[in-house]
Parts: sequence; structure tokens; C-alpha cells
Amino acid sequence: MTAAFRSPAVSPVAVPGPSASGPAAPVLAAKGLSARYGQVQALAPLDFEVGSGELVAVLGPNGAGKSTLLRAILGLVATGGEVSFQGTVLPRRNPAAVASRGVVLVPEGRGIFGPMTVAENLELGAWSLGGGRRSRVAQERRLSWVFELFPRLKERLGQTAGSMSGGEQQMLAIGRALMADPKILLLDEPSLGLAPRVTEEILETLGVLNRSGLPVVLVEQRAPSALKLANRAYLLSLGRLAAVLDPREVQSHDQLAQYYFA
Amino acid sequence: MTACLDVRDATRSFGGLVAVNAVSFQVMPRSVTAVIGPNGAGKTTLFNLISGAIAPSSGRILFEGTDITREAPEAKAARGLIRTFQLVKLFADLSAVENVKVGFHLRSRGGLLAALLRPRRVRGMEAAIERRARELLDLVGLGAAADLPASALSYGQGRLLEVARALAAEPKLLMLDEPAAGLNADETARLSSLIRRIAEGGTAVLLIEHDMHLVMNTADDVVVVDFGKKIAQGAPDRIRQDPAVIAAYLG
Amino acid sequence: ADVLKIGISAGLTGYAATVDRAWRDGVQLAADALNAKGGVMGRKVEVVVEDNRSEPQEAVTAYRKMISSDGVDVFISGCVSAGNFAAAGMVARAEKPMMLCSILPQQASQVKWAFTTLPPAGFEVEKRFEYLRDKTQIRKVGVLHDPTPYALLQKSVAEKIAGKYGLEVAGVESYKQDDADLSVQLTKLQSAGAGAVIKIGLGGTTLTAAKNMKQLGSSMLLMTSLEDLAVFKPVSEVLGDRFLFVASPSQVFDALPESATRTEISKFLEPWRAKYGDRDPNWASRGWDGVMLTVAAIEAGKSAAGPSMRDRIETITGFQGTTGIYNFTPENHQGITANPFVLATIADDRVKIVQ
Amino acid sequence: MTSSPNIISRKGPDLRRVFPVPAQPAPRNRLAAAAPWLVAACIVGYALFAGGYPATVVGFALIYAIFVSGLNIFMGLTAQVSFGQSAFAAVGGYASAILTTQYDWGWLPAMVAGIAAALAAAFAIGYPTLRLKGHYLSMATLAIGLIAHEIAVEWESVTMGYLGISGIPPIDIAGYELAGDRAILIMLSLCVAATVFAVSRIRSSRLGRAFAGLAGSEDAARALGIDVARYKLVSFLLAASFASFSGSLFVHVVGYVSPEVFSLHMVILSFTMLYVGGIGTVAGPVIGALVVSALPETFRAFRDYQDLAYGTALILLLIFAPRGLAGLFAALDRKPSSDRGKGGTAP
Amino acid sequence: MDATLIGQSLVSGLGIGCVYGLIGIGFCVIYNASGIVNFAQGAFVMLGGMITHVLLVRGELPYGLAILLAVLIVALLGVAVERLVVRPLWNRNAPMFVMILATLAAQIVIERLTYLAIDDQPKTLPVFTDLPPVMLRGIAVNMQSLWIVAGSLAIVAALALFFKTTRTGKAMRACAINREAAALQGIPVHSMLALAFALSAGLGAVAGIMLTPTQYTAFDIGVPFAISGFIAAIIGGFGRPFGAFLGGLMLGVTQAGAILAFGAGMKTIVALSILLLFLFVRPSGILGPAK
Ligand SMILES: Nc1ncnc2c1ncn2[C@@H]1O[C@H](COP(=O)(O)OP(=O)(O)OP(=O)(O)O)[C@@H](O)[C@H]1O
Ligand SMILES: Nc1ncnc2c1ncn2[C@@H]1O[C@H](COP(=O)(O)OP(=O)(O)OP(=O)(O)O)[C@@H](O)[C@H]1O
Ligand SMILES: [Mg+2]
Ligand SMILES: [Mg+2]
Repeated sequence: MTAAFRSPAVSPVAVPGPSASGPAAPVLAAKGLSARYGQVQALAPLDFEVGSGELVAVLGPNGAGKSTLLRAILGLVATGGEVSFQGTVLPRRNPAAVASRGVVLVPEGRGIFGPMTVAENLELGAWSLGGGRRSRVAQERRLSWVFELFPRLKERLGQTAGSMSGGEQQMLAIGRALMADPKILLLDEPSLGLAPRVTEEILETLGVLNRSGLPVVLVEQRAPSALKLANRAYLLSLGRLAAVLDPREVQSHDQLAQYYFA
Repeated sequence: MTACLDVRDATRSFGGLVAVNAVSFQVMPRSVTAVIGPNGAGKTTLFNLISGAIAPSSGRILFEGTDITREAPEAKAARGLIRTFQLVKLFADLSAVENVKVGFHLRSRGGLLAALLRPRRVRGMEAAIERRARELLDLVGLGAAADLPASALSYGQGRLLEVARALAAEPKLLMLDEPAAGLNADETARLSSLIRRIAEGGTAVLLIEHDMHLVMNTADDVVVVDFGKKIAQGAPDRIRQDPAVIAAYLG
Repeated sequence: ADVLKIGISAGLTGYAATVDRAWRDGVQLAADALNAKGGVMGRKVEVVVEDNRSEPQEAVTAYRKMISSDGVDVFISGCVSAGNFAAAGMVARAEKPMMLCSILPQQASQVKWAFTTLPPAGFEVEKRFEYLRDKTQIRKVGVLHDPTPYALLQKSVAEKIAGKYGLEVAGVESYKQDDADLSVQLTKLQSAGAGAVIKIGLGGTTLTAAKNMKQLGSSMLLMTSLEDLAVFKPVSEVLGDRFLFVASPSQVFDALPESATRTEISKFLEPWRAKYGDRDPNWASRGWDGVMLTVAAIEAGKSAAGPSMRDRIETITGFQGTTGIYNFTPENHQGITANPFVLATIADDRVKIVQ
Repeated sequence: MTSSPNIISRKGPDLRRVFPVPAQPAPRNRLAAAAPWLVAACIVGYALFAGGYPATVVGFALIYAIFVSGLNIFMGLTAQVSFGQSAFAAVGGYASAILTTQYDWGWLPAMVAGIAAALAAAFAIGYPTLRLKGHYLSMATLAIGLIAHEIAVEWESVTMGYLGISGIPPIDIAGYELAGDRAILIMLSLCVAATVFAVSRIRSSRLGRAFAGLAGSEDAARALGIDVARYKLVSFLLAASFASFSGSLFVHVVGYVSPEVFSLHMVILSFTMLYVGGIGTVAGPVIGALVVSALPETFRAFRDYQDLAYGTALILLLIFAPRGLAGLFAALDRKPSSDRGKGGTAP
Repeated sequence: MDATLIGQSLVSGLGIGCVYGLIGIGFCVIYNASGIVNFAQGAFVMLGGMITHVLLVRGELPYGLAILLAVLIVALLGVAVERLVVRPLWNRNAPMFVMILATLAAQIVIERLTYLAIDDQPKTLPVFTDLPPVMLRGIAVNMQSLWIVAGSLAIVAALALFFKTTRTGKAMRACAINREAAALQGIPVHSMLALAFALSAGLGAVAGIMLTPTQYTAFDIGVPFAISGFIAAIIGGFGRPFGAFLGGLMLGVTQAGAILAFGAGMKTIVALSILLLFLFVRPSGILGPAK
């Protein structure tokens, strides 16, 4: 089934070999990135890098700051430090500008447009591609690709998104992000609420996308499945960076747990 | 032994779509029953029918032998039927411990006069509620977050808070909609043991879950639905082997 | 003290704004004129104005401020009846007289300290009825009024006296000052057979009524009560000679024959025109009267103490003001006793007396 | 509390180790909590000292504080919207006015009758109306406020229309009439203190928690057994009785009543007070009423520009203290955050 | 009661109802793009008439040009309100009701500024086409009302198309539903908000310009119109332009009916009571999903 999900829109990029120490030429690089909610520091300064073609996993227990890290990259929270993407510094507190550079986040809680239809949600996913004729043709192609990935969405094109089941909404959130032709894809627990089979399929698809050159940041509670795909893993705990792992070295679940609670 | 919950031919359609189609099953006291099935199979809709959030198109729901099909959610809750939500519904402006204290509504008494005069009885009750609310937070592991506003909790923390709040109502039947979503393996394991203890304490548990570890380790009985229909029911071991379930769900 | 403080509680904003702003300017003009002559009994006149936003609660605050913080000697307040009523008790306790542009309070203890420059409600109605009787064939009229106390008084007078003029009130309709459309009321009056609409009440609704009548293709006359001329100009553009209005002498000054009233008006109108050009003089001239009446009382009693002023105002008779002749008595605190009004129309951009 | 299988006392594994949680914020500073009260006390104290005009302004502010405290129960604690509370103030005000002037009742029975009438009206109105949600509820309550105002204007035989009712006696206690500025101010301060006491008790009670629950999520509240319809109604009734109480106080203090008192302006003013003070807090309505009443007075000297200055000041206040003055005091202590879940409101 | 009277009242009710509807539509546009109920909408209505009047009378511009300029100016003022009042609040994540309150304050400020800049005298505008009313069986149908009806229908249709079919329209709706998620799609949330204010201010101005020839305008007419427009928008099912239009007609006709049957004093009481009863039966308005 994986072969079917080849992205039509992602151009192939040279994929460097994975390394736990960090990529040679990072696409996304955060230096001293920290975040706070009001006066509460939720993320202590950390360095975070994603190489071109890398899939980076972010792991950690509840409240560790995983979601906060992704939000900080987009500039959705008050941050310190600097984030650059493809060599240029990303603006802060202007998520729309960050998103239109191709940094696409599937947020926690999905953020679908409940009262709008599935079709409208997907269409808005492609907003930053513009409304011209050419982009519309490309959009059609991406749309059929998303439908291949999530046939349920095609069945429910006219349904209001808010009335769909939890898992269906999650599919929509991911599908919508894929519509944007991301240059880098950030996913916050994409498997949340999805049936085991769909989860597997999604993770597999992410692997395929990644191998075709798309950098991916994956926050995932199912550490083993995430580690299977990842080039590197950042382990957060209590709002700070606990370790950067090489998945090949993390053999067992116990070993991971040791990092979690060390 | 009479069933705690008896669902008979519950059916609900939305326009042309039959989201829940003549589903019947029973939940026994002190047992854990899991409902599993693919996305959009109708599990949450089934929960909504049982808890009274939406009315069934047909079918009946019995709780401890009484027909409660058309009762309002709050009336069902008063009978001891308490649920959590797939998308957490916390009282965002309240602190975690205050959230739990709201959960004690059915387990306490008092209206305007009690509020204004605050007699000894009420003071004692308030103190007990405060104490037990914190105990419940400790139980789910949120003791240290007790005074944070609920809006400041992470997603997983929020789910646990919802469980604690539901426990405050001391339910006879606790319905959990994907309680483990957003928890990692360890947290899920802890949740599993918590659920077992809840059941042993005398509360029947009905849960929806996609995490098969949790389901297999926790449930006594598993109900499988697909396209709104019940396609299998039985002990976890049997369900794991059922070809229909494998085809539809487990893959 | 060496200044005489006049307090004005005026609705500078809100529904009474047009009237009360003019009133305030009239009072100020009078004060300036007095000061130019050296003040009153050697005391400079100072005017304290407080906005009551046309609301009673604000009026109470405004009066309170002027009594206790500013120490005013006398109130010459605007047309917000509710505001003046609400404060009347407090003013009476403080023993300050008030000369109003509104109707008088209801309580006997409060009326004792209140006087008004407002003519009796019937005067405006009578003028219009006279015209209809004498100059037209119209025998059925419709009354269109707002729910303010003064308008309600006029309405009931109209119903009562119509017969005396050989007229029949074919219909009575009301409206609110912020109504956007009066066509239904006008249609009802028209279908009741009214040949003229007696409109009682202030504000832009007169313009709306005119527009609506035109839109309905109605041939009724529109006869409105006393109002700012600025409102009437666009109305006359819409209805032409089917529009008539009650005017006070100052508004038709140029068409007025030589008389004591005219002389008195010219004393006021000269500085007024110098300062405000052709702005409507009506309410302002009443404010002027209010000041001059007060001054007369002070000079008669040789004192600006509240009780003395009050007692003296009650004895003012035959006082020639710009609006008419004032005759106060202990029983009657409404000074104008003879009808000073005329009926006018606007032709070629000029105000014309029709009667 | 009923006893049922107790799952809590049983010893289990220490789950805290599994779910690490950031350290709790420092306990709130007492001074910050007391600050709004101190400011309020200073303002009232000054008015008592100065008497006269400041006393009048502060007196009206205190009457509003009661009205807004009631509104706060409905809008702050229960998160519903009512544009129609002026209706219940009108019921109280007119009941007191009519019963004391026409039927020679004492002020106390008249006031109680007013509250009873307001409760009856609120019950009859609230029952169908509170089924509405969000903006629909706003419109329905707005309509009720407008209707009440119109009735006060049109029902001349009883209310005297715009002419109003005057000669309403001041409140007397044991034959001693409270007519002086200071006496009135002290009496009003006591009323406000009682109101504040009641609101703070309600807030921290089972009743208050039920309000907070349905404010947070009606679905979740119902799932916990809270009868949402009933508690909404209770909250509405409470708000109505405070409104009626304040309406009665107003007419006795001023001695006069007319429909303009209970216009839409009153509603908007009270909203302003509620939000400027800090919605959902106990101190908010009081500090809000005092500050918002003082604000236009401070701008009196601006004359024609008074409203302009007032509007601008209001906008600036809302921008720089979006959680109100009470919230601002708390923020000096610990800044609350709201970056999360700011998503949007689905209609 | 004779049929002509009833018919004539119906026509009057529909005429004024269109105006209410048009104002209600302005509420819907901002609501659809931001979730805000903009009570400064009445100020835009007032400004439409006032500015046209100033340009026409003091500026001596041709009527058409004056109208065009006035709409443009008011649209710009709408953007100013968004920039100066709404956006700072928005950026601070102020609660929705605070933003609503701030628009009320903005209404006060605009009203006062208009008063200071122009004056407080009632004004009017000439009718668009100066023809006598058309008489249909004794019922007068005036030209300006026809303009209003045609104009509002055209606007309703254009808006429906805009929100249902264009990318920008959909993006605006998305911003109101969940602005963070909208930003994550790359939708420039702030520009959308500004655009929404420009659009609805412009619409308000158009409403003001169309209705002023049938009555008067002054610096303080905004609030009553805003209230009627708000009621119309709610009755129609909030956020639905066509619903607001129908709601306006309903309000206009019930008011006319109330005056006819009970007299003008009872207008508000009767009309609002009827609308309340209607809401009890349909708790989310004419076009809202029925319960
Ligand atoms: N709005 C907020 N205000 C204050 N603190 C917050 C806020 N949002 C989150 N936090 C705190 O920041 C910390 C990190 O939260 P975050 O959502 O990033 O965790 P997470 O790792 O994604 O957890 P989960 O796996 O449960 O989603 C948490 O401890 C939480 O309490
Ligand atoms: N109000 C509604 N209107 C239309 N369709 C609905 C409505 N509510 C649910 N549905 C549809 O009914 C089906 C069952 O939904 P339900 O939420 O019960 O699924 P579920 O089994 O809980 O799925 P998941 O595991 O993804 O949460 C879905 O296909 C959903 O789209
Ligand atoms: Mg998270
Ligand atoms: Mg579900």
C-alpha cells in the first residue's frame, strides 16, 4: 500500500545519511530557543536542528514541552532565541508568515474549521499556494493524492468537519497540511485518536514522504514506532532537552524509559 | 446478576448515514468493557446515546434494570452514569483542583442558603471535598499541578484531569472515551492499572480505545463495531484472533 | 462673594442637545452683555455649565456639583424635564431658585423653587387651529406626537379644544424620537381623513415625516411645533407651501412690526447675530430671558440670596422679554400668559409670517 | 457526602513519578488580592470625608456596584449574557416608587415587594429565554430590556411616563431619615459590603461551582449531573434580585424615577464597569463601578471633548487591562497566561 | 381596517425592513470574519449619510461622486477602527466580549468626532430618482424604497457568492472559526480582519446613503439603527447575510403591523415580543439550523 502514496509534489532532494550528532546542513535550525506562557517558562533554551531529508522525532512524557517546542518554531508563543529555516531567520509571533514559507504544523487538537465542510478545509490548506489557475491544477492533483491516503475524506467532502468522528477529524488535519505542499512538516501527535491500522498507514506515509526528501518533525507518544522512522530523536523532560538520541542505539523500551525518568 | 448497563438495539442515523446500527451489549458490574472499532465506526455516537447527549433513533438503554433511554444527561449522571469526552472538555478558567471539585456536585448538597450561611455541616463538607479532590489528583498523578489553571495543562494532563473529575462523581458506570490518547506507553500502563483498580472498587467501566495494549490488558469484555454495527464481542484473547476484527480493524 | 454664579444643567449631549446648547449660549450671551455693563449690582456674572447628557441621574450629579463644589447662586437650566425633576428636591433643600426651559416639577415643595419660561402647552396648538379655521377648508386634523411630557400635554389640549375651532381630531398617533420611519402613522392619519398633521415634538423626525409624506404622495398639510429653523429649511424644500410651523417672535424678527417685543428682541439679537450669524435665536432668546428675569429679581430685592430671589421672581409682572410678556405670581410659576406665537412658513429661503 | 466504594484511600503506585508536572506557582500574594479593596476603600473614604458632590458620584457608583455584582453572577460566574438587566432594576425602582408614593408603603416592604416582583418576572422570562445561547440570548435579553423601558414610557397611568414619579421618600431607619450625603453613603457602603459578602460566598460554594461548571462547558457540566437549565435560571434570578435591589436604592436616594434611568445606557455602562473592573472576580464590579463613575467626572472639564476622552480612555483601558483592573492587580503579582486555546469560537 | 391601509403599511414595513436588513448584513460580515459583533456598525451607517451630505452640499461634488467617495472614506475608517481598536485587543487575546465593548466605545468616539467635525443639525439627502411614487391600487410605492430593495438584494447575492465561492471569503470565515489554525494555513489573519472591517464599513455606508433620502441623518442616529440591524441579523440566524435581510424585513413588517393594530406606542413592545416568541420556537433564527 505504501507505493501508492508517493507525493506528486515533493521534489526529490539529496538525503544525507543520518547522524545522531546533528545534520551537516540543517534546513531548520533553532538556536537557544525557549518559550514561555506569560511568566511561566515552559521550555528552557535549547538547540534544535532538522537536516534536509531528515525525520526527527520529539519524545517525552506529558507536559514535557513537546507541543510547546513546535509552537515555538511557528512563533505561536512568546519565545527567546532564533529559528532559521533554509538559511533565513523566521519571523516571531507571525505564524501566517512562517506557514507561508512552507513550515506546516499539524497542531495538537487538530484545529480544523468545524462549521466548514471537509472540502473547504482542504481548500484552505492550500492557501499559501495562491489562487491562480496553475496552482489550482496542482491543487487538484494533491487533492486526489490526499484522498488516496484517506478515502474517508473523499466520502465526506460535503459534511461539516465538526460533525465528523475524532479520527476522521485527525485525518482531515493531516490531509489539510499535506495540501499546503510543505517544505517541512511538523506533526503533533498525528496518531492521536486514530485506529491502529490508520496509524500505521500514516506513519508509513510519513516515512515515504520523508524518503522522497521532505523533512519531518514528529511528536509522538508511540515512541517505538516513531523511533523506527526517525533519523534522530530529541528527548524532552520537564521543559528541557534531556537527550538527543540515535534511534539505532535505543534498543529497548526500557532504555528509553531510563532516559525519561533519569 | 443484573447487568449494570444494558444496551438494546441502539440505533442512530444522521441524514442517510446510520452511525450506530442496532447495537446491543451489556456491561456487568465491576467489569471493564472496551468498545473498539475503526475511525468513524460509531463508538463516540454510541457513547452519546448512552450518556444522553443525543437521542437514539430507536432502541433502548437500561441502567440497573431501569429504562433510561430518553433521560437527560444530568439525570443519567445522577443515577451514577458518568462519562468523559473524546475531545477534552475542561473548565478552562478553573484550576485543576477546582475542576475536580465541580465533579463532586452529585456527591454533595446545598444551594443558596448553604452558600450564604455556610453552617458547620457545609464547612465540613467543603473541607472534605477539597481534601478528596487533591487525593484524586494525586491518584492520576496531577497532584503537583493542582493549582494550575486547566488551560495551562498539556494535552495528556488534561485527559487525566478529566478522569479525576469523573471519579469525583463516584460513578457506578464510568465511561471513558479514548482515555489513553496522548499518553505514552508508561503512562498508558499506569492508566490501565488505575482502571483495573476502579473496576475492582465496584465501578463498572466502559471505555473506547484505540490503544490495543490498554484494551487487551484492561478489558474483561470487548465489543467491536464497524460501520455502526457490532461485529464481534468477547474476551480480549478471542477478539484478537477473530478474523473479522482483524480484517476490519487490527490489520 | 463678588461674582454671581449662574448654574446650568443642560443636556449638551443626548436628545435635548439642540435645544439646550442654544439655551446655554443664550444664557452666556446675556451674562456677557451684563458683564459688559459692569455686572449685576457690581458683581460679575459667571456661568457654570454642566452636561447632564439628557439623563436624570447625570443631572442629579451635575446639580450636586454646582451646589456643593461651585456654590452657584441660581439655576437657569435647560429643557431636560426628568433631570430637573430629579434634582428639584435637592435644589429646594439648598434653597436655590431655578429658572427652567422645561415644565415644572410636580411636588408642591419643589414647585416653590422652580419657575419656567415655557409658555402654556395650549399656545402652540391654538395658533395652528386658528389658521386651519380661518384660512383653510380643512376640518379634520391628525395629531402626531412624541411621548415627552410637554408633547403629551399639547396633545391633550389639542383633543380638548379642537371642537372650539370647529375642527375634529380624526386620529392621534405617537412616535419615538429615534424612529426611522413614520409612514404607517401618517398613512393611518390620512386614511382617517385628516387634512393636516399637527406634529408635536422636536428633532429630526420632522424631516422624516416630511419625507414620508412625499413618498406616500400625500396631500396633507404638515404643521409642526416650535423648533430650530435649521430643521425647517430642508423640510420646506421637501414639502414647499404644504409645510407650516409655529414660530416665536425672535424667529420672525425681520417680518415683525415695530413693537415693545421687537425692541426687546433686538437687544438680544444684535449680539447674537454678531456672534452666531443666522443661527436660530429661539431657545437662546429664552435663555436670555431667564437671565434677565433673574437679574430683575435680584435688583428688586437687592440681594442674590436664594430665598430673596425666589420671593421676588414671584412678584414679577409685565416683564417684557424676547419671547413675550412674563407675569409670575405665587400661584403661577409659568410666566408667559399671553400667546406670543405666530404661524410661519418658508418661501424662497425666507421665513414668512402667514398669520 | 454519600459514601460509595472508596477507590482513593487504597494504596497504589506513586503515579507522580510517571507524570512529572512543573513546579506550582508561588502562592498568591495577599497584598495583590487586597489591593482593589484598598483602592475602593480609599475612594469611598475620600467621598465620606469630602461629602457633597464626590459623595453623590460615589453614592451612584455604589448603587451600580450592587447592580453590576448581580450581573457578574450571571455573566462572570455563569458566563451567560444579559443585555436586559435594566428591566429588573426598573421593576425594583418602580415598585418602590409606586408603592411608597401611591400606597404609602414603607420603603422596606416596598423594596421586598420589588424584589419579589423582579424574581417573578425573571422566572417567567428566564424560563423560555435561557434556552437560547450566545448571541441569540444577547438579543433576547436586549429585547426584554427595551420592552421594559417602553412599558415604563407607555404605561402612563401607573408610571407617569416620561414625567416620572417624584416625591419618593428617602430610606429611614427607626424614624431617622437618611437624607444627608454621608448617611446615605454609609448606608450604601453597608449594602455593597453585604452584596460583596454574598457574591464571594456564592462563588466559593457548591452553587458557585455549578455556575462555573456550566460556564466552562455545558456538556461537561451535564455529564457531571449539573442541571444546566436550572442553574442558569438560579443565576438569572440572583442577578435579577440584585438588579431590583439596586433599582429600589436608586429611587430612594434620588427621590425620583423616570424611564430614562433604566435605558440601554444603563446596561452599557454596567458592562463597562464589569469589564473594566474585572469580570468573574468579586472585587471587579465594585472597583469597576467606582472607576467608571469617576472617569467621566474627571473629564468634565473637557466639555465637548468629554465623551471623546471617555471613549478613548475606555478603549485604552480595555486594551491595556483586558482582564480588568482586578486582574491587573493580580497580574502585578503573577501574570496569567492565555496563549493556549485562544483558537476561536465556533458559532 | 381597509385593505389599502394594510397594504400601504406593509409596503412601509418592507421598505424600512430592507434598511434594517442591510445594516444587519454589515454585522454578519464582520462576525463571519472575526466572531466579533461590531457595535460601531451604526456609526458607519451614520457616516455614510453624513459624509455624502458634506461632500454634496459643502464640497459641491456631483451626487454620484460624493456617494462613491463617501463609501471609500467610510471603508478606510473601518480599517482604522480595526487597526486602532480591534487589533490591539486581538493581539492581546482579549475575550470576545471585551472586543465587542471596545467597538461600542469606538462608536462613541466616532459619534463625537463627527459632531465636532460637522454639527448636530439633522440633514438629509436628495432621493436618487426624483419621481412621484408609483400607485398600485391606491398603495404608494416610492422610488427610493425600490432602490433600497434592489440594492440590498444585489448586495446579499454578492456577499453570498463571496463567502461561499471565493478563496478570500472562505479564508475570512476560517479566521472567525479558529484564527490560530487559520494562521497555520498561512492565511494572513490580520489582513483578513482589516478587509472585513473595510467591507462591512463600506456596506454600512451604503445602507446609510440609501436610507438617508427617506428620512434624516444626524451624528447620533447610529445606535438605534445598530440595534435594529443587530436584531435583524440575529433573527435571521447570525452570520447569514440573507438571513439578516429576511430578519430585517420581519422586523420592519412586525413593527408596521404593531403600529397598525395597537398604535405606535406599542410598536416596540409588540414587535419585540413577537420576535422573542419566534426565537423561542426557532432558537437559532430563520436560517439557522432548526432545533
Ligand atoms: N497556556 C499555558 N500557560 C501556562 N503553562 C502552560 C500553558 N500551556 C502549557 N503550559 C505548560 O507547559 C508545559 C509543556 O506543555 P506542552 O503542551 O508543551 O507539553 P507536551 O509535552 O506537549 O505534553 P502532552 O504530551 O501532554 O501533549 C506543561 O507543563 C504545561 O503545564
Ligand atoms: N452530527 C453528525 N452529523 C453527521 N454525521 C455525523 C454526526 N456525528 C457523527 N457523524 C458520523 O457518524 C460516524 C460515526 O462517528 P463517531 O464519532 O461515533 O465515530 P467513532 O467510532 O467515535 O470514531 P473515532 O474513533 O474516529 O472517534 C462518523 O462517520 C461521523 O462522521
Ligand atoms: Mg502536546
Ligand atoms: Mg470517537
